[in-house]
Amino acid sequence: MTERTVWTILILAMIAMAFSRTMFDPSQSAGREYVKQVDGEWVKADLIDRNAGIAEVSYDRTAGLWIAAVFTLCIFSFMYRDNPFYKVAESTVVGVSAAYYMVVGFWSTLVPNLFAKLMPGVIQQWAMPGLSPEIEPTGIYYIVPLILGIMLLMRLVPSMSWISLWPLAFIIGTTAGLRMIAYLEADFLSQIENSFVPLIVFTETGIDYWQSFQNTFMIVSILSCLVYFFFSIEHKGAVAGVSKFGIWILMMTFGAMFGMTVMGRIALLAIRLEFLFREWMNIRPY
Amino acid sequence: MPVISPDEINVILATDCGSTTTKAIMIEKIDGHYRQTYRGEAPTTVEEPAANVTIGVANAIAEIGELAGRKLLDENNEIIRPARGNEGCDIYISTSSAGGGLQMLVSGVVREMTAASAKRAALGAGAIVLDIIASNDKRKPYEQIQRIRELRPDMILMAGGTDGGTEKHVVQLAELIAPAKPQPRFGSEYRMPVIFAGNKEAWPMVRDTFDDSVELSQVENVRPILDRENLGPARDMIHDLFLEHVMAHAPGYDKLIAWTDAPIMPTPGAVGNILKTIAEKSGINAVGVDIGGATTDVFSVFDGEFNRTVSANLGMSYSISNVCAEATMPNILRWVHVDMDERELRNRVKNKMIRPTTIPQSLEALIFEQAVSREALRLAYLQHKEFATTLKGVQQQRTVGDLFTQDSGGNSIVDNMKLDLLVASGGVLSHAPRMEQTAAMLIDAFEPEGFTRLAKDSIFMMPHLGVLAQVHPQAALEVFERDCLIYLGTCIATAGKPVPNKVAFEYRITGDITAQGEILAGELKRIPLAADQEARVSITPHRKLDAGNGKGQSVEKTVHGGTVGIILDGRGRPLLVGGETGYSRQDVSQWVEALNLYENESLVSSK
Amino acid sequence: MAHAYTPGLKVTECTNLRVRRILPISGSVHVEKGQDVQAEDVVAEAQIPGNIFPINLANLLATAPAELQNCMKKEVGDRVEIGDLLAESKGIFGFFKTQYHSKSAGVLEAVSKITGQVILRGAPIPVQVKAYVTGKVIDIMPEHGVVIESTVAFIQGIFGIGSEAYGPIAVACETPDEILRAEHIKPEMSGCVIIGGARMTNEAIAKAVEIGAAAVISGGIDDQDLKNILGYDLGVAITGTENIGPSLIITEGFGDIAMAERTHRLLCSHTGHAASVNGATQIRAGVMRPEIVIPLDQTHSSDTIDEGVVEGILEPGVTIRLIRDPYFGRIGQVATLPSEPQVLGSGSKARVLTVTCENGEEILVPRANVEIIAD
Amino acid sequence: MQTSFLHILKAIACSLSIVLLSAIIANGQEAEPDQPANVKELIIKDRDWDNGDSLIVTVPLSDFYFKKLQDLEQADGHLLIGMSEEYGGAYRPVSQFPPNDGTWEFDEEEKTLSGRVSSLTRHSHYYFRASWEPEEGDLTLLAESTEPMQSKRQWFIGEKRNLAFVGFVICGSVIFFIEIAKRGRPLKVRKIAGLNAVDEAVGRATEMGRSVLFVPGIQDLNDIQTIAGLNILSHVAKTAAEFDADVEVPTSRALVMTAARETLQGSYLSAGRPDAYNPDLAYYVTDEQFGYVAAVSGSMVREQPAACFYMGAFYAESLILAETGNSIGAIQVAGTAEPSQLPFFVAACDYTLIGEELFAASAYLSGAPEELGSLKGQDVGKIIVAIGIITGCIAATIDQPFSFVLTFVLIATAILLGVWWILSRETSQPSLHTPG
Repeated sequence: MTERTVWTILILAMIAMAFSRTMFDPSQSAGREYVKQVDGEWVKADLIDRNAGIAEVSYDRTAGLWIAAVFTLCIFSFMYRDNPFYKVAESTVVGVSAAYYMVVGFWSTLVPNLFAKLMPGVIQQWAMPGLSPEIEPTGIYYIVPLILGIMLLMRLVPSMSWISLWPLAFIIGTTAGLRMIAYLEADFLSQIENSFVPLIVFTETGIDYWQSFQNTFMIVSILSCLVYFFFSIEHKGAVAGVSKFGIWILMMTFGAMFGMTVMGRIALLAIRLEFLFREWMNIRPY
Repeated sequence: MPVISPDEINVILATDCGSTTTKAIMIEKIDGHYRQTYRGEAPTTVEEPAANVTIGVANAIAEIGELAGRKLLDENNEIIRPARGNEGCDIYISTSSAGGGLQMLVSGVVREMTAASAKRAALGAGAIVLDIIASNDKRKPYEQIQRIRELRPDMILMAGGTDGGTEKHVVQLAELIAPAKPQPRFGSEYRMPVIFAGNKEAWPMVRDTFDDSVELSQVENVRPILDRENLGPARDMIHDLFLEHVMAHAPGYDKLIAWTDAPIMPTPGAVGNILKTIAEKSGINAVGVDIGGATTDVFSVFDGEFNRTVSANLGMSYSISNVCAEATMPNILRWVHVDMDERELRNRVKNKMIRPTTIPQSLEALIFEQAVSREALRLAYLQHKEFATTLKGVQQQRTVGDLFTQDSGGNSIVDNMKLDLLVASGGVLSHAPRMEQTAAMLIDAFEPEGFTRLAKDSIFMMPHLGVLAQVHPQAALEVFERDCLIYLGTCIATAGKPVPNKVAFEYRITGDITAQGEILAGELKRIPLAADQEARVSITPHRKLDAGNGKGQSVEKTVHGGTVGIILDGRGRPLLVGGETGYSRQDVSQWVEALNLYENESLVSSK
Repeated sequence: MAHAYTPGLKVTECTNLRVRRILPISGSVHVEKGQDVQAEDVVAEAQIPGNIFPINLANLLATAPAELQNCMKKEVGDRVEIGDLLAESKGIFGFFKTQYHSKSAGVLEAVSKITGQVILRGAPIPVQVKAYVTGKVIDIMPEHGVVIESTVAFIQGIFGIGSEAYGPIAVACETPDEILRAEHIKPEMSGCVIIGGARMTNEAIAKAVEIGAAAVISGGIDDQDLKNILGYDLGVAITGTENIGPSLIITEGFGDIAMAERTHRLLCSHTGHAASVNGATQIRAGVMRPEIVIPLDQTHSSDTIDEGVVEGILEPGVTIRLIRDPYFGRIGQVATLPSEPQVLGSGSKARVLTVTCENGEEILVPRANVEIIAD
Repeated sequence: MQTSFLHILKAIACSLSIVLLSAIIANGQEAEPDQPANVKELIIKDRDWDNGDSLIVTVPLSDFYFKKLQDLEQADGHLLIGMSEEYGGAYRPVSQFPPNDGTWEFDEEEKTLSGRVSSLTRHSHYYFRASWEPEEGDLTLLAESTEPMQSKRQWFIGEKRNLAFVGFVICGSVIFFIEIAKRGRPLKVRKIAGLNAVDEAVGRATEMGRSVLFVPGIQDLNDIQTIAGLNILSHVAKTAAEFDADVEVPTSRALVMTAARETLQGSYLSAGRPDAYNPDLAYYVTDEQFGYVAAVSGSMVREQPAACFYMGAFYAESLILAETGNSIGAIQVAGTAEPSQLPFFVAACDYTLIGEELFAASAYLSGAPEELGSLKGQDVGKIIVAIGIITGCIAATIDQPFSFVLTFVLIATAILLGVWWILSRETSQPSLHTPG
């Protein structure tokens, strides 16, 4: 009961603050989006444009700004715990994005890559005016993906759902095949080649000890990590020692990566906060 | 039952009604200490024609009475109480495993989790677990139902789900058990007791699933959360129901219950009880084994954690054939240092199975029987180790550093290196003609590491003392230490594979005896040290071997003697005998000689 | 102590045998007190509740268990046949309904709201109890069974496999020390209780299975042969449920051992008579030995025994069999019973007795290793 | 799972044969008779063993130019190859000599210089001209082709023979080990820490009456990690089916959902509980990365699964998922080959399969000969990598050709292996014999 009261007050206070900020922002830019017209297109206007008097408030963009801000706050509320605000934001994001991807999938994949190849005439009239209505000589091959696609949809018919296994198998099989070559080439051979370094680096003045150590250390690390991922031998005796060294190398790598990624995440957070403070509420420390 | 203050108890009478014999002992207070004084034995009379267990009890007590010259029974064959002069006793207690003991069916959701907890509860209470019904036991529901129907347990323990956990599975199990309408073993005179020790929130639904044909009761969950086990309430309930229902319907038990001053306990439960008490009082880790004709019980207390397993078909008479089938003949014969004909032996084993009461007459038969017992004990201990584990299903708290030692739960808590006391009981161990044989069987089967004291239960009075510990712990402890155990000595062994022909460890003994020397890999040496003697032993193992302080680190400890003395074991652990990589028959012969196991020279040398 | 209890196997020419024929669960008894019954008459019958088929209908229909009740097309207690519509989901707007047709027949016993499980119980399984021996019903336990008394020749074996069997006695081996081989078994012995002599061979058993004998009785069997017949190494002596064809009974033990002279003589004297045989053995507490029961024509006045363990008293002069190596299988008379325990070859101390063997030799054996041949 | 994979295998076989057939037909159409060049100046040949994008141009040279070009010090200009789509059209320079980019060769006897012209389009007609371009002054036409020339594609690209060799060795050893495994020879795979936790995690979920969450990554089915994840799903689901626990599989790709359902059904079937399979448990959320994460972590907080598995390709969502899982007290097992995400899983999960362990895991779990064999085959690949790296480093150190050092390394390895084998035969005997 008390908790609820506290939260109600807090939320009301936040709403009040947001509105008051919007109302009484001296620069009149908090909680609003300004636009100007350039070559018949509406684009975002900045302070200079406003001072020049060519900008005006865009109500739909302002609504967008508020939605973005409110959803950002809703998602942040998850830090406290799961709550209806989060659920609303979550469901919206999921629903909108799922629908969005469906539409994108239809317009950017199905239409240009399948229908446009198979029946360019129809598509030209209907969706893609720039398209040549002549069917390409290879266009007819696109009947194969169409058939596979239809087979995949057979899943919806319970009695014929087994048909969908075939295209699925085709996808998995071709992917595996294609990937294997790419993998062998990019990860396998080129990676091996890249680790061809002289273990002892001779220079004109003698041996470059530091570089030699670096190279040797790198090669030893690579080989010991390789031993860790060698599955045929139980980690016992000497193998255990080598793989342990490999583990340490992995751990060091992980540590470095952890740090790097955390930095990246903090940057993401900063961007979000920047959006809230600057773009939405126009709060600037300077 | 009359309440007597413990100080006034001078004469204690205890019986253990086994499936074939009823053993009675008398404990008297002599010079302020409790000592076991007389014992008697008589055939158990649960079955026809007598069909009254008290007759056998009275016979056994009468035997004591004759020996002690004390009148214990009155004209009606009732025990005279309290003791007055040369008559009667102060308290009478009893255990029972007659009629096959307490046989239970347990159920739980996940075999390795709640079902294992339920099994532990049942075994700890002294029951034989006939089967475990679990959601993941890979049997189809109808097979499970079939199984429930076939078995005729005395009692059913249902567990499953943490408190607030799964209800579906628990109710599903109830839905299997209820329609199967399990029949109790002792006829249909009473309703099958079913204990529910699972998710308390599922209880109302479980209760609705069963009808009046069973006696349903609820206790606290054996696994309230996955990270903790709570077996006490379930064990107590099993004991209560054992008395109330199962025992009360066995012939003559109503009378026996009335006689006793403490609740009758199932024999194995009582043994576990005394072992637990001893381990707690002395702060040691102990393993006890009771090898019987049909089953082998292993009890262990490690760091206060008590576990018991019953290896149902590992025994020396009824189950001897099964031991041979499970261990296989070559594995048994690897312990035999003389030539024997395998086909002949197979028939002998079967003959022992169909005539379980016979005893080995020739030395050859004894050697073979002791070889079988090594395998039976080894297999039983293996089962015990697999069962006595840490809890499974516990969330692991890890740091990044733990990544590469990703252990899962369910590791055995049995650690031979930490074992302090190994107690043997059961015919083949207790009645071995030489104590050295008992010690050798224990060491070969259990492979103790580090310093381990070996003992045997002189006349199998651990059950009696287990019940006594409930009413008079002090008396139980005194008798246990003075009369119950016969100390064989101390085994000192190193863990790890010794390098052939190299020294396994060096030893230096000071104290009541002094000695020093080296033990070679694969060597076994006995140094006599009497039961009342003590010695300080210092061991420096080879750099690849571990005597308790890590590889190559020396260990020094005070050891107690016994009828055998100190056994220095340089054979390494695990002990590999037979096959192509293990020790050869020649090595086994050397061990036999080193420990002077068998007298007959002609047999020893006829390899 | 001049005597001791030892186990012994009953081999009796004539005795009054009482057998209790009990149903596993309560049912109906078909005979009346005093009625004469034949061995294969059904004396009592019960219906064991049928097998249970649990079906997780909630999952199959993709509905919540709580809603399952509304989807059921059959009520609890209804009869369900294979292919019957058991339940149908509500679907959406009346479309996309999922149906479940029963794959087993039975009576709908329960519908669970918690687990979504539906339990079908199949048809009851009838259990019949036969009279086992030809004789007279002397007692009725209503709904549970009967006690039948009969005057019989009664022979206990030491070990057997297989369950109850009936058939006339046919002698294959004329002497007790003749090994039972395949050639001893003739096609006309089909359905008979075949009496062998010493060890029964693997081939002989195979032949007996082939011709369809009711039972084979002989002195011993080799462990390896038993393993071959069963297909596994028998671990625990609890038998009776094997299904190899004929029931097998050995009267003496494992290995090459002749059937006791007396047993063989007794069995041969009843050639052609109908016998009831039970191979079920249980060597545990509540011991059960295999037995051969041959009902006799006229009522003899003799001791009444119940089925079960027989105990005898060991006294000098009693005929015993040695049941442990190194003298396994020998027969002799108790000579003396020294009261003090003595040290055996193995080094153990045990109570012993001396035995005068049939060849006159006198040997010392532990009392535990002898068996009274009762008469 | 087994059956569905058989189907898939069959399907692959059929699809491949269809593709091959159509390729053969297509190839047959494009093969046209060779037009012999009647003008002798330039000899143009199709380059063998290529993808159909290059031709070999052989320029017959006069002694003057031949000498000039042979002696690079003296050369005061270039040999320029021009190319045009029509005869006498606009020839654009496509190649020149010197410098020699490694494709130019002299023929002393014929007095010719051959060079390669690449990046051509198949089916197009090309005309060539070879001219001398002095450093100053105009071009001198040395030779030209008068007949159009087309480049053709061969079945194999010769340059990739190394790749083919490695591919054949690895695939061959995979097949070899699969065959060995199928014959019943036990193949040992080392214990993979954390995998034994599957039973424990699923058991925990069962006992606590909660579900098991399985996230197969956020990539589509064309990512090999997703497939490995689904393989592990089949084992997790089988365990769950045996325990009768629910496995929830939210996916971020429609195809993955389909495959996950297929996998689940197969697992429930092989666990003997087809009636417990509920297709609704594998569902599609959204393709949007963070939308997906929001939905999954939301449902985690609400439904509190007791066990969470993350097996597949993960990116920024790894920490969010793993932390949410940790906060609700679930046993978590993760596995990914994305190096950047491993640290987060390591930090927040109970057990983590690192990199290739993810792929090894499914083989280890199933013990199926196909998977074990392929794991063993991959180990052969790792040996090749190790030998290759060692050889390469030695070659780089002593500055000798790779193949030369390789010979020595291989011989040394063979000798060492042989010695080890002989020694191990003498000292070690078969392990303790336990018949029966």
